[in-house]
Amino acid sequence: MNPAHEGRAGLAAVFVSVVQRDLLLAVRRRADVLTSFFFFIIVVSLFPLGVGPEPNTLREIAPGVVWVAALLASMLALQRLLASDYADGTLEQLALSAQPLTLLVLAKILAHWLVTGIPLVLIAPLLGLQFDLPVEGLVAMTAGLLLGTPVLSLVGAIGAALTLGVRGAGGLVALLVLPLYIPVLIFGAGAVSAAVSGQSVEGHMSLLAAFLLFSLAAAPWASAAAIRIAVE
Amino acid sequence: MELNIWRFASPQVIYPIAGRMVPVFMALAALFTLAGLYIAFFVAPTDFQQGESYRIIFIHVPAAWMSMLIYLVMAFWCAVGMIMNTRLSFMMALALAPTGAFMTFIALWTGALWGKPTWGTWWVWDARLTSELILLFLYVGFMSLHAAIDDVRRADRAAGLLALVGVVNVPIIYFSVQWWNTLHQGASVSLTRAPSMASTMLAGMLVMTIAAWMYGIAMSLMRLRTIVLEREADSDWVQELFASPACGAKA
Amino acid sequence: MRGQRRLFGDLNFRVPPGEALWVSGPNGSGKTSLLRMLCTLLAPEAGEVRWRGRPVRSLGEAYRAELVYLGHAPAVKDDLSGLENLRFALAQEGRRVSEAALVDALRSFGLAGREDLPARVLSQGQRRRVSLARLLFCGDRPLWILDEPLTALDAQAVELVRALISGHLGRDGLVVLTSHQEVDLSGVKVQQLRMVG
Amino acid sequence: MNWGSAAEFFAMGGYATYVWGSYAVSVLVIVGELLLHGRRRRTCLRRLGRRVRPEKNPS
Repeated sequence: MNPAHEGRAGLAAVFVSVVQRDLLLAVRRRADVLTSFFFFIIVVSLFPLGVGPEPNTLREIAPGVVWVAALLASMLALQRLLASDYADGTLEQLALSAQPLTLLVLAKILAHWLVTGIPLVLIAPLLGLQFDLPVEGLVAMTAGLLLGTPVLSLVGAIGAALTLGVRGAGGLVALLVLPLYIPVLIFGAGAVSAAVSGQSVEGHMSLLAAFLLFSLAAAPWASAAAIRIAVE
Repeated sequence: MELNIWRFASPQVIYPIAGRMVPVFMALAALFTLAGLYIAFFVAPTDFQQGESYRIIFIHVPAAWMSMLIYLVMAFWCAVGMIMNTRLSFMMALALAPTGAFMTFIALWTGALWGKPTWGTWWVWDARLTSELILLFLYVGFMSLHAAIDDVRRADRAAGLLALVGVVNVPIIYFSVQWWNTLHQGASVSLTRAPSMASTMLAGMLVMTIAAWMYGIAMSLMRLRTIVLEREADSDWVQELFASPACGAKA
Repeated sequence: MRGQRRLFGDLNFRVPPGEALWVSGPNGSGKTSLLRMLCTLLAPEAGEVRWRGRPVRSLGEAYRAELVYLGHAPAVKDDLSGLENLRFALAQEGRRVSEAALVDALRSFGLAGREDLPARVLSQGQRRRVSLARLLFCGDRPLWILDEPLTALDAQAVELVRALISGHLGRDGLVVLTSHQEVDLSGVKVQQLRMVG
Repeated sequence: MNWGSAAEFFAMGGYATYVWGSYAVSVLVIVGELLLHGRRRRTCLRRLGRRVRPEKNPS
């Protein structure tokens, strides 16, 4: 049966196989996953040492610190997303698949988010306690990160794809991608400080959700275009 | 008719044309700058609230507008380049980027120099200034990505795609910063919402803006010609141009 | 075009079904770029590639569903075993293949007993055989584009690849390949395209 | 005319450092950009000259 005519069933099967393969690769390379995870924890724990243990100031800076650390940690892990596939030639096979590259890139981004985004979301409340954040603050932070980290992976994928095979790609991705993270940072951290001061986080969460939907629609397409340019 | 449009898209045709346009636009830029400065310093009255320090507006606002406009034009040329696959459009975008970045740099410095007397601090986290800073990062990102990729064809299209992604994000970033600014500082007085704009002030600013446009066009066309020479170095029309004993002095 | 240099120009050829196209020429003459152009990885500066008379640019995924491309890089992940690499490569084409069939394929390519070793420890030749094993399952894809399939292969593997290619051509398939040494496909018409440096 | 004397003009109502500072920065940046471009163009022309000369008049 010629794969082109399998249509939807084919697409779903290929999508799942790409996610499976990336998750298997992540398991085989646990060290990479743990480094970005511990990087997040270490960066967050450094701030009290720099700013002083005074709970009031810590509570004040907690949202910003946790969110900036999440931004940096997810960006650190971006290299893994496409760089090794580009090097060993599997990325061009992906570009030659009968299924739309945009959706296969989405599969890779989903796997990347499961491996790097989810751990950040799970550990964030614990770190929030380090900063003496009240419960509402922790809830808002976790919810914000749950909506925000996929955006970090999605937009980060564009940066990773643009800098494939380029020397000094690590620093370059940061330069390209961090400005695009700013809206997520503003509303993510804003949500936590709003929750702590008792205001409603309704607005922040809906905006984060809007960013998520927008990047879900636009980022995979842009990453696929960037991959086609890189693989040329 | 179709052929003639494509004729313009070739670097070889654009090179002499741009060569003739550059002096014209440079002269216009100088003219408008002189006129603008005259209005700015000798016609516009002293501002009852800010005294003389507001005169920085005559360079700050045109530079800020110019930095935003150039980014949009740059993204436009990148889009044309990606769709029509014409190398010249990418060269145009590349010629614009440095001028845009310099304009952003001017806007930031003049903004800080204006903030000090008006608000007592060198850096004001005003929404517009903050967005200007982020715009500078986008410019620097565009230029470094292009410089980091060796293969020129790929560098053009990768940087072009980044410019398109950037131009889509600029309004989102501006909106978020605007919202963030009003939240944290309460009703902050926006830096450039100058007090009642006397007509002469407005005139001065518009003339300076036109001067900035002229300068932007002249500068980017000049850089375009250099980029064309660098890229078409081993093509035969460049060889002829520089084969003459005068060795291209007149070219 | 590669970088600033024009690699080749005014190239015109047609490959009817059941025939092979052998692209030969010195290194850097653009053989690989030509193959990448044929499979839509690289866009030609001018001119176009046609499949069944229609430009591939407009066919898009439909065309890619009908071709197999094996490039210079063997497209094998170091952290996965030969078996897993083959399974995922085929899954990516939407093929469900039993473990037994995978093991047979790897064994016929002389990788018996090494199916579960991480590809990291395999030699370049063994890695290439893992990617070539895919061809055993791609009979239903008419167009095979193979970039130097015979490099780093021992006599027995070369023989197997040769048989695979002739079999594919016999079923009215199409093969475009680059190779430094002469490829004698007994009784099959081979067009040769010599690329000048 | 706003200014009584040249000195008053340069004092700029006490904001001299800020106003003249801004204009100085702008002039510096523009002149800098022109110089930078000039240098880039000269190196390009020199390289072109070298590339053409040896072929044209082989010694």
